[in-house]
Amino acid sequence: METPRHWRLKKQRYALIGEECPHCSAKIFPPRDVCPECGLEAKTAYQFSGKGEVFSYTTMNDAPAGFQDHTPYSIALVKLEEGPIVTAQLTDLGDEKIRIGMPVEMVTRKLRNDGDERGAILYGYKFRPVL
Amino acid sequence: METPRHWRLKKQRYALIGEECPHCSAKIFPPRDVCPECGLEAKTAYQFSGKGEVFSYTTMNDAPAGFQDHTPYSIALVKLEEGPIVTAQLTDLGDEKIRIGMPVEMVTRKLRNDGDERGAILYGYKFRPVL
Amino acid sequence: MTQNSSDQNDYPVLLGSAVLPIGEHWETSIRDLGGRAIRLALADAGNPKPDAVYIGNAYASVLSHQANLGALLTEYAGLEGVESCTFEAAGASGAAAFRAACQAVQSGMIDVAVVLGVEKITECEDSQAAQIANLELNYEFETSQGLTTVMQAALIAQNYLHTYGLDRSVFKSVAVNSFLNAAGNPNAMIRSMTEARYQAQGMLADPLGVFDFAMLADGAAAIVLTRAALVPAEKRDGLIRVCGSAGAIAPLSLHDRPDLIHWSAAAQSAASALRRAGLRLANIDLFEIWDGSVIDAVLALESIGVCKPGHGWQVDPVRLNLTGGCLGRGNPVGASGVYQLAEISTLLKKEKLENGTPQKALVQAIAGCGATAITHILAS
Amino acid sequence: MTQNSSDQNDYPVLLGSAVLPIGEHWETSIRDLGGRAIRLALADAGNPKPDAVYIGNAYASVLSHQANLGALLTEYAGLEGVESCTFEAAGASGAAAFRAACQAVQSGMIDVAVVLGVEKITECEDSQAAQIANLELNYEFETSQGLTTVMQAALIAQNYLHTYGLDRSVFKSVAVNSFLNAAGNPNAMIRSMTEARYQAQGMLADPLGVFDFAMLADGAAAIVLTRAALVPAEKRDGLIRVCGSAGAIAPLSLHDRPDLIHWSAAAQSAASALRRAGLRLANIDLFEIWDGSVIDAVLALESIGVCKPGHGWQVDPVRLNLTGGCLGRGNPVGASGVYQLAEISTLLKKEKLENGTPQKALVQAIAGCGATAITHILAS
Ligand SMILES: [Zn+2]
Ligand SMILES: [Zn+2]
Repeated sequence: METPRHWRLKKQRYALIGEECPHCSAKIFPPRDVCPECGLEAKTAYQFSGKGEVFSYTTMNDAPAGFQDHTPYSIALVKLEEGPIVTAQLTDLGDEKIRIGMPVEMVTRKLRNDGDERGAILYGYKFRPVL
Repeated sequence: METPRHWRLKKQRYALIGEECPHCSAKIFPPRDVCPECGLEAKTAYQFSGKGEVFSYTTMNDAPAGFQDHTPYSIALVKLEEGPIVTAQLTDLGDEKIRIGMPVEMVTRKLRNDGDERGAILYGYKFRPVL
Repeated sequence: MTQNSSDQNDYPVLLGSAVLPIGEHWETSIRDLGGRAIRLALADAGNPKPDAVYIGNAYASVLSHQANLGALLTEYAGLEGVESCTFEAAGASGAAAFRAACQAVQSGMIDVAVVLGVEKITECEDSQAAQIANLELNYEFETSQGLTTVMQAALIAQNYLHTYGLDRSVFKSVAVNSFLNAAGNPNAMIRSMTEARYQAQGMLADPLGVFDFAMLADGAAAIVLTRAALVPAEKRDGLIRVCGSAGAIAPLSLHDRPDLIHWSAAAQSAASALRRAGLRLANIDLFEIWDGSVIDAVLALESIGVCKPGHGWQVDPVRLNLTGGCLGRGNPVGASGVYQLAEISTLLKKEKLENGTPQKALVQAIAGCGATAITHILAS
Repeated sequence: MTQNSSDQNDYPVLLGSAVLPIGEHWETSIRDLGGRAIRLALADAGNPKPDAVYIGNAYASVLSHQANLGALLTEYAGLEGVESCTFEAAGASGAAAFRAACQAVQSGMIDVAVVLGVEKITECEDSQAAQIANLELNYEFETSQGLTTVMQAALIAQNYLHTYGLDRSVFKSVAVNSFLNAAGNPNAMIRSMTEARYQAQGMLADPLGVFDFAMLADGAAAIVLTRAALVPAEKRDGLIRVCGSAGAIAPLSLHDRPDLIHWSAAAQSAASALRRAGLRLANIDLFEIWDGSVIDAVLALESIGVCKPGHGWQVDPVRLNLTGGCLGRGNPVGASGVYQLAEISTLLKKEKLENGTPQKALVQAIAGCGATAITHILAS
C-alpha cells in the first residue's frame, strides 16, 4: 500500500474538498496551485456540495486489477453544480439506465483494493442517482 | 512471475550458454546479435566451461527484495577462462575470504524469489571457490 | 518558430529506415528488438556514422524493469560513444524522439541521428500488459477511480455521439479503412480483418467494441536522419525531407478539458507544422492519423480540419492510413510514431519512383486521447 | 559537430531558473513539485512565453504510476498548448533534457524552452524506493543476479583500490568536500555532515560506506533558455550562456566494459563539449561533477583529465562541487542534472556581479556508473 500518497489525498477523496479561487471565485477540483480560470494562485479550501449530473459515461465489462469485485462497472464524468467535472464511478444504480444529464450525488464507498495485491482497501467518492 | 522472460533466458542462466563468433572466434556472454570484438553477426551457441577467476567483488549487508534469504551476500565480476566477464553471486564460501584472482567455478543454485512477491523461485548460475 | 527552414539547406532528410514485424516477439528481448532495428536502418542508409540515437519508448521501466535504454540498446547495436537517451510521451514517444532528432540535425550540433521506437509488451503476464496503458491517465484522479484508457476513449465517444445525434455505426468506416489497408502491409499484425468480422464484434466499453481499439504488441522501427546540406546535391532529390514539425499538449485528464471532442493539441500541432512548412491542408496528399482507438482518428481528422465537426467518420475522399494505421498495424505504443513515419516515407519514395510525382504527407501521433499531439510533414 | 556556435548569436542563454529544496516532500505530489518549479523559473526569467517544456524524470512511471508527464505537468503549470515530453537517461535525465533544449533553441525551431527536472521518491514505501535505482542496471544479467547500484559502485571501487594499491580512506576528501560545501546551500538536504561523522560511517558494500552514496530524495528544478539572438544586445552580457554541450554512452553493464576505471563516456562528452566551446580544460574555473557515489566523482575527475589516473581523490587544487554535489545536495535522480546547471549558473552570476570576473564551469551528469555522461560548459 502506498501510504504516503493515500494519506495526502484523503481529504479530497473522502469529502470532495477542492479549492475556491480567491481572485475570480472559480471552484476548482481536483485542487491545483493555479486557478485554471484566471491563472492566479488558488489555495482556499472549498467543500463541494456533491451534487451534479452525468456529463458522459461508459460501462466496462473487463475490469482492471483491483476492480474485479465491481464488474461490470460504470464510470462517469460528473459535472458538479459548482462547475468542475469529476471522474468517478457510478453506484447504487439498481435497474436505472444511465443517461447524459441524469442528476447524481456523491457518496463514500469502497473504491478498490490497492492493485499492488497487498490487500489494502481504498475508500473515496462515487456518485449515485438522486432518489 | 514473468514467465515469458524466464523461459527465454533459461538456457543462458542454467547452463552458461553464450555464443562463439564465427568470424573472429571471440567467445561472447551474455549472448548478443553482434560480436563486440569484430562487429559482425554472432549466432553460434557456445557452452562455457564455467571456470574463471574473481575480477572484482563486494559484499552487501542490505539486500534487495527477493534476496533477503542470502544476506549478507557477495557478488563478483567473474572473468571466465574463455574471456568474457560475468556478473554473479559467490556461494559456498565457508570461511574463505574472497580475493581478486581467486579461482572459481560455476554451479546452479536458487537465485532469488521473483521480487514480485508472487513466490516464484528462480534458479541460475552462481560461482564457488575451486576446491 | 520564425525560421522558414525550407529556404535553407538545413532541413532534415531521411537517409534510411527499417521496421520489424509487429506482433508477439516472445523469444526476443527489448535489447535484440532495438539493436536490430538500429542496425537495419543504418544499413538501409548506407552505414553512415551516427552521432546520436534518440529512443521512443513508453513502458520499459515498468514491463522490463529497465531504464537507461540509451546506454543499453545503443551500445548493444555497436554504437559505443555516441549520445543517446529515451523520450516518453506515451503514444507520441516515437514522434517526440523524431522531432528532437530533426531539431538536433537542424541545429548543427548533430550531423547524423538515429531515431529508434521500441516497445516490448510481451515481457510479462497478460494481466500486467492490460493495465500498462493506464499509466498515461492521471493516476491520482482517474486511474485510482477505476478509469482505463479504454473507458476514457468510450467517455469521449459517448459525448461525441450524443452531441451530434449519431449512433456507433458511424465508426465503422474509419476502422475498416485501416484494417483493409493493413492487408497490404507485410509488417502489420491484423491483416485479415473483414468488414463482416468488424461488424460482429463484441462491445468492450459502450459505445466502443473490441475492434475499435488497436492491440498492444511488440515492435521496433528506426529512421536515420541528417540535414540536406550534408548530402551531395545530386542525391538530395531522391530523399524524403521533413518540411514541418510541431508538438502541443492539452490537459491530460478529461475532467480538466473544456471540450471533449475538439482536440486542441491535434489542431495546434498540425497548424504549426503546416505553417513551418509553408503549406496549407489542401497541399497534403496523404494523411497518417493516429487510431489507437477509432475515436482518436475521428477527432484528429476534425481537429486538424480534414473533416468538419461531426463528420470525422466520413473518410472516403481522403488517402488515409494507407499503412493500416495503429488499428491494422498493431500498436507498439512508444514505437508507433516511428512506424508511422518510416512506413509513410517508404510509401512516398515508392510512389515517386513509380509515378515521378512528388507528394506531401501529414503524419500525426496522439497520446492520451488528445493530451499530446506531434505532427510532421514529409515531402518526396 | 562542425559548427562553432560561439561565432554566432544562436548560442543558448539562460533567462532564469528555480530550485525547490531537496528532501522528503510527503505532502506534495509530483504535479505540484513540477508545476511550481516551472512557474518559479518562468517568473525568475521575467515571464516569457515558452514554446516547449522538456522534462527530465527517471521514476514516475514506476513510483507514481504516471506516464506522459509532458501533458500532466505542463498543463498543470498553466502552459496548455506548448509542446512537452519526458527525457530519461537515469541520473543524466535532467542533463539530457537541458541538452535537447539547447539544440531546440539553437535550431531556430523553438524560441523559449523550459527545462524541468523532477523526481518524486517518497510516493511509496521505503522498500520500493530502495530498489528503484536498480532500474538502471541490466535487468536480465545484473539485477536478476542480485546486483544493485550500490554494489555496482562497490565493484568498481574495489577494482580501483586494487589497481592502484590504495585503501578506502582515499575517498574521504571527495566526499567531505561535497558535504562541507552543502552547508552553504540552503536547498541542499545534508547540511550538517562533519568529517568526524563521515569517518565514523558504517560499511554498506565493501569498500564503500553509507555516506559514500548520495541519498535519493524528492526535488524539482527548472531553467528557462533562449538563444542569444533573441535577447537585446545590452542585456546579453548579464546572462549565463551555454558554450558547449555533448553526451556519450558506454556499455551499461560492468561485465561488458573492457576497463572498469576509465570512463569513456565521461571522457568523450567532456572533450566534445570543450571542443565545441573552443576551450581547453585549463580554461575551466569551476567543476560540478557527479557524485551519486564517491567513486563516480573520482573516476569522472580522472576521465575528464582534471586528475591523473589513480589520483582522482586528490581534489584540493580544484574548485569542485561548490553546490554540495549530489552527496550534499541529496539526489533527486532525474532532476539532479537540472539542479547542477541551475545552481552553478546562479553561482557564476553572483560571482560575476561581485567581482566582475567572467568564469567558465564544466558541469557533468553521469548515469549508471559511467554508462551515460552529458557535459555542459557554462560561461558568465
Ligand atoms: Zn481564478
Ligand atoms: Zn567476432
